[in-house]
Amino acid sequence: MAVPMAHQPKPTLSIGKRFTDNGLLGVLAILIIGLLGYFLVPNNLALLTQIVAIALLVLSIDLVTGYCGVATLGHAALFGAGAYAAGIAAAHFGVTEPLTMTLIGLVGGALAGLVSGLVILRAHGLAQLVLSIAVIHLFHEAANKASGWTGGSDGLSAIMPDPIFGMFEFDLWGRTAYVYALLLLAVVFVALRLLVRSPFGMLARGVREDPIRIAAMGASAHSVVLRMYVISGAVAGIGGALSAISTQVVGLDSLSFTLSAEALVMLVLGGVGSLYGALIGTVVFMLFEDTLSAANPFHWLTIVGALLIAVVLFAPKGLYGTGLAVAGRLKRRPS
Amino acid sequence: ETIKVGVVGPFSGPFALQGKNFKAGIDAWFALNGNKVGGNDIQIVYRDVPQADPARSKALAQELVVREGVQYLAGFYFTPDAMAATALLQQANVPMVVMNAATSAIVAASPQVLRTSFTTWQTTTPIAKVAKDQGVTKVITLVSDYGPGIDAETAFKTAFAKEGGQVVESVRMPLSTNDFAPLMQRIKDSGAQGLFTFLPSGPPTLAFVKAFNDNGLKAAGVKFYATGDLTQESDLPALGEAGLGLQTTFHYAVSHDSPENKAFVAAAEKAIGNPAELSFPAVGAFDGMYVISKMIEATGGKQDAKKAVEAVKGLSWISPRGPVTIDAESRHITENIYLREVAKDANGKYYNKEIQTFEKQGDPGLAFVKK
Amino acid sequence: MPAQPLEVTELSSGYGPTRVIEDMSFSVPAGSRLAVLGRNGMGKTSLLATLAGQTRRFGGAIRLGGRDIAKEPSAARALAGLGYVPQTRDVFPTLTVEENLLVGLKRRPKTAVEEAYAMFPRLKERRRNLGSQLSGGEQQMLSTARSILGQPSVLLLDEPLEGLAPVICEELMEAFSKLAQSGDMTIMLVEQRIQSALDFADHVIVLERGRIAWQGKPQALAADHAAVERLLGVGGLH
Amino acid sequence: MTNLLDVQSLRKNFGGLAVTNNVSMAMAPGDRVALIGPNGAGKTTFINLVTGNLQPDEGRVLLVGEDVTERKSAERVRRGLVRSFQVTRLFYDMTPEEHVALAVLQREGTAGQMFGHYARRMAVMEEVGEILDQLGLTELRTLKVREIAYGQQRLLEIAMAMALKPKVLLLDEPAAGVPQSETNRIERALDSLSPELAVLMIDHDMDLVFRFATRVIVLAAGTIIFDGLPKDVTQDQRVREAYLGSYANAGTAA
Amino acid sequence: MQTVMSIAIDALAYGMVLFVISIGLSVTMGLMRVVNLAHGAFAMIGGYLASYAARDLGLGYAAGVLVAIIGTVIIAVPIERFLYRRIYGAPELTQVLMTIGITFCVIGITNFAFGPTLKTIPLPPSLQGSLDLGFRSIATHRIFAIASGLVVAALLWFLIEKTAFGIKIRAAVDNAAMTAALGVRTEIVYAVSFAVAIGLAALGGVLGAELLPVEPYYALRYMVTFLVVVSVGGAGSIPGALIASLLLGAIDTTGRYLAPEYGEFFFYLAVILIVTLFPRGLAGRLK
Ligand SMILES: Nc1ncnc2c1ncn2[C@@H]1O[C@H](COP(=O)(O)OP(=O)(O)OP(=O)(O)O)[C@@H](O)[C@H]1O
Ligand SMILES: Nc1ncnc2c1ncn2[C@@H]1O[C@H](COP(=O)(O)OP(=O)(O)OP(=O)(O)O)[C@@H](O)[C@H]1O
Ligand SMILES: [Mg+2]
Ligand SMILES: [Mg+2]
Repeated sequence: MAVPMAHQPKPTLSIGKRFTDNGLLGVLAILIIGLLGYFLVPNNLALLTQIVAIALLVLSIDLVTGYCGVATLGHAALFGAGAYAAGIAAAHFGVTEPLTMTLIGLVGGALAGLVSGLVILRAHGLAQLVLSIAVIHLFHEAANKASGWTGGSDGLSAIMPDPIFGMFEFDLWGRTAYVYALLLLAVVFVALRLLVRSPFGMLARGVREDPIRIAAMGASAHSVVLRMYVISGAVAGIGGALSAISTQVVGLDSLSFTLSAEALVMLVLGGVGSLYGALIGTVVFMLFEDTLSAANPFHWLTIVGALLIAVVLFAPKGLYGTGLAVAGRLKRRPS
Repeated sequence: ETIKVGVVGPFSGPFALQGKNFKAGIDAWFALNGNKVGGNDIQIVYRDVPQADPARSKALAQELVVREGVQYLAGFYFTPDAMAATALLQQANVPMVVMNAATSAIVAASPQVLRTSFTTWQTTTPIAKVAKDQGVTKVITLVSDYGPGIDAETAFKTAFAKEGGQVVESVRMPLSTNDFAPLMQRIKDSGAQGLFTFLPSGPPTLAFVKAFNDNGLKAAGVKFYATGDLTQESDLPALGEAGLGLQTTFHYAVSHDSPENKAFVAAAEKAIGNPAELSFPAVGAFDGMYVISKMIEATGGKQDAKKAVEAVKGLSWISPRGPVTIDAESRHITENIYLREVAKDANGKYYNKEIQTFEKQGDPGLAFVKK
Repeated sequence: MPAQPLEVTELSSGYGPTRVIEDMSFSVPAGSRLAVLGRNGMGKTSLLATLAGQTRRFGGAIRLGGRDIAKEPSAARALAGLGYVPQTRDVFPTLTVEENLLVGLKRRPKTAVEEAYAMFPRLKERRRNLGSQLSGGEQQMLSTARSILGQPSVLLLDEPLEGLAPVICEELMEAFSKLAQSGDMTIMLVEQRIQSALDFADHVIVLERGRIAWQGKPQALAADHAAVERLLGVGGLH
Repeated sequence: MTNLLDVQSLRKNFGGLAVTNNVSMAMAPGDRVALIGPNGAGKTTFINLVTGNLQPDEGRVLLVGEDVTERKSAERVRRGLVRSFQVTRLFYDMTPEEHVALAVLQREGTAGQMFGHYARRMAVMEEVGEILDQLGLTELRTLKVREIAYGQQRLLEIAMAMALKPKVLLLDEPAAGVPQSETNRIERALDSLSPELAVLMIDHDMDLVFRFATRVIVLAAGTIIFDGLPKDVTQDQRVREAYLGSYANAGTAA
Repeated sequence: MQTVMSIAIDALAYGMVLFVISIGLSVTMGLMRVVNLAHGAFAMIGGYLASYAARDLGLGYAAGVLVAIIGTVIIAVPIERFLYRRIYGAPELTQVLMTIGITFCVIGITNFAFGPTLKTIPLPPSLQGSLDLGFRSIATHRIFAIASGLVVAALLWFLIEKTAFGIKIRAAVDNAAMTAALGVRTEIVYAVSFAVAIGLAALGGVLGAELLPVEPYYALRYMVTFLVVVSVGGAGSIPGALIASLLLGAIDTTGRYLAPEYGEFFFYLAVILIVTLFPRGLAGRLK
């Protein structure tokens, strides 16, 4: 295509193109797969809801790791902050309206994102990883100490969310929670699709590849990443709040290094730097783990380990990234 | 008909040993009593929560109830995991038998909860008396900085004050502590005659005891008191000589001398494979199965949580650990607490030797549960 | 007749699934100086990288002193006598200048680095600097010196003059000529400064889209204005 | 009239090495300056000091009369001081089109926008197309940068600088690695920029330098040894010895 | 004063143990640029082998150490050949995925084969007991760990900074393709460095076993500690790792003494402070 763009007719995009571009296709996929899940495993909606909550955490890691190149093993701090914010609001202040709780989780997560962003962005590479570890431990320890508010290591219970819109109760089967979770995920997904394709998203990718180059263009890499951290905190916070609402407890594990590391593993498994990768990674990892640990609660860890190794060997770009590459190759072949 | 029992516990990860003991206790019960109760087969469905993770515990409990259709929930090594699942019980019409988690408040969380293990308050309180009886009046407490540790600290302080002793200092140690040498220095500086400690069983206890010996505190005659978590049987070979003489109070020692226990240990050792791995969660699980079998009997296999729980309130029997009763009011187990000392038997095997019995101990911690 | 130092037959290579070098054949006699020219992105770098074993080869043979090295890994080719100075210089950033040179020594004694210092006194001054702290030209000198220290029988140079001061360029070209004329080394040079390349070379190939579009003597190319215009996009040579 | 750029007594030492030794210079609107000198003379370091990628030990940098010595490099860029890199610094997973679009958006101040796609903005796309066209990169606009040849990456480096519409442009060896056939593109691109713009160019290609520059500064061992007209520089004995070599004899100064 | 001295000695002893255990990781992470989260797994394998040789076979401590090092390296060879070789130069996160996978497998297999109980490595009589320093006593095995740490540090430093092999491995890490193009067989260089790193891991696992007892979950339990030591020191720098170990040991020890309940805060705040002041690690190589 040698003709410069300027000579082309107005770059209006066809409806189909717009559709895929804005991630509407993705949303449709989320909803369809989600509903399939509802009908295929109606008896395990609690797990599916938990998957959605963790998926939000993984998406939020993707924002900073995949799009900005920040190494972090402390992202559960943002998730846990959201969970505790929502949980404390419900248990201590009687704010039990689910939408409000979600909003409080969002704000809590965003604040935690701001705080950890300010700390973590003081270094790069390995040192940054260590800062993120320090942050998660500090958050964890703080929550452990403030047991009056958080229940400490016994967990924060007595979270009793109201029915959504006063109509849909959170029941034993977890139907309400699951539908709510799916809708939240769909909304967040659309917002993030817009975000990563926006000029800001492009700037963030630039920061990931070369912050000095970004500075030479007159933009501040630090401020870009910090903003992304806050957004990421909001997303993780929604996930945390969702977890608090659906399980009605918040434990210290939601602020743990283990959760951070596990979520990162899910992201890499799916494929870093793409929202679909984050979702696929979470779903595959958690379903795999759940099935295996139910089949053999004693030795499933070995198989999960083998899965991770196999993914690196056979799908080095993650499941989604490698899937795309293979699809691309197949498409190219016939021509 | 088959009655399913869902057991949630740590079967992999850092606490896999304790989960393995759950399973050994349950298997032992089946080996001794068969898996039929009044024409109903009992089937166990295991679910793994490797580390305290209430969200996962709750999701699994829910799955057990809704998908697997279990009539009983049991297991629960960690308090938050148990707490998380209590919220389901009423709607699910399922009783829950806690086989380990040791925070007093759990039984208060739902009228459908029973416990066949112990609470930290219960195992801690007697040792304060032991200390006083041995003429120790100044004690420093060192506990791991998390729920059970804090329970132990409060329990000890309360009991020791009642005995007229003085806790000169209370130290809370982060769970991640690897090197206890600086804390030994603190003990020295505190001028206490004895120390009371609570640590989760496993690697830290080993490092703690070694530091105690290596830093000359044992030689200096500082008395060492702890709950039995610190000298659980599976850790004794690793502690080796360093553990000799340690005094702890607990509800169960594998060495307990009774025909019931002999039978239990024989079955449980077989179930667990390596006898050295047998430890206290097994007995909690074993007795838990006893209580569940009684509940099944009472309901004739029908799902009726209220009736089932009602039926075992006040139930007494001889457990491998000694005589026990399910307290009708609190639904927690009343049991003997023993003072034990680590000793070496004729074959060179280390064991907890029971030297004193505190009979029919309830849970003093219940009085402190916030309502 | 002794085997040619470098003989390439029907070579094709590329990146991933894409082919960049197509069906290329040529040979270089001992002690000769071959210049490879071509416009941007025509595959000059790719050709050299393929010879050095750094790209994916699809087919064809590469004979070094008669032996086919096409299937051997990069290190084996280097040990067989192939030297490579990449366009991006590839100085080791965390090694000092001296350490950079030591890596290139292959099995020679450490004292041989003095040869490099004699060639580029500037490097001696900066011997304790890290590679990442060198100026662009210094990096270029280091990369070249490092390869020459390995005493290759065939030296592949990808734009070795880029970023060097005019005086240094002259000296370097002279040094290369001497090395080639002494018969110890055969040189294959990619260069953007067409005039310098033609002054230096005794044989020229011009690439276009991964194929050889012209080959012959430098004087012939200078005379063939049409070819120069078409293949190199330059009006005329002085 | 104020100078666009005014550099006063800059000093920088690396360890014991005085890389920039009391360097002062100024540029007025429309200046076309070539900075030449032997390898390792401190040219790149000088640019780094001016742009704020390095902090000077001493001295000041004034941009349109304002002291920016303490300002971060990004702030200097926003005030119109733009550079290109000697060793290309590009985003290897992004396309040339995205590079230039990002620069244009950044200049407009809308690079932080969190919605919408640049390709939907006519004005931006038009400008991007023009710049890419000017540097002959149109065909490559949707390839990943890691897949394009080095010489083309160099051109993209310049495209980005142009898209920022600077007041002062510092080019560090823009033509290195660019084939002769393409260097004239760079020249034409530079010609198309505002005549008010001051450009400082480092290059070792003397033909280009003499075609481009209206003034030549020679730096050696961190000190300015010559600052004057191109035609005079080939006559300077020190410059001939230290730098030009036989080029001076060829007398090709345009 | 006595207390201060006493704490200083505890800090030194703890710091050196940290050093011995972490230094192998500094080699893989800094020199080979592999984020090797399976470091603890190899240390643990060393511990198990030593325990098996010294306790179950009754071969004694010295033989146990040797068996641990050699055995672990032998186990690691095929793992390097078939797994690690695939991730040299891969993005860090891919390396994380692979090495976590290896760790999970090792944990699972150990749990299955040896059971979940603690394993000990019986000390020889000469290392048992403690040495009286007058104002306090210190365990003899800690003095041994301190000495071994210093010897390891010196040897390793020499190997990396002063030998031709050291230069080759650093070059290979900077740019493997270019190093190969200069005639260096990078696979061999990598395999040897990996073996050295694994040998060090095994040694650390054995020497540190008194403090960090060997059990299946060892592989993950101390991962964060190792990571922090290596990164604060600056990956790949032997002096850096040494200083970092001693410094972190000192901070941890004083924190635990002065305010145990805030020990965690103390420690991680200090880490944040150090990292902010030295973003490349105390003596990190330039990126
Ligand atoms: N890593 C890569 N992946 C895919 N394609 C590549 C890669 N590197 C180069 N190419 C393509 O191969 C072709 C030849 O590139 P090459 O670098 O060999 O050109 P060149 O002649 O050396 O150009 P220059 O004069 O700019 O250095 C180009 O079209 C380029 O786009
Ligand atoms: N960080 C640093 N530490 C030590 N010395 C350095 C550092 N950066 C640059 N130098 C040295 O400073 C001198 C000047 O470098 P600079 O890059 O400015 O040279 P230059 O004039 O641009 O040369 P060239 O034409 O080769 O690009 C060089 O000798 C270089 O080795
Ligand atoms: Mg090239
Ligand atoms: Mg320069």
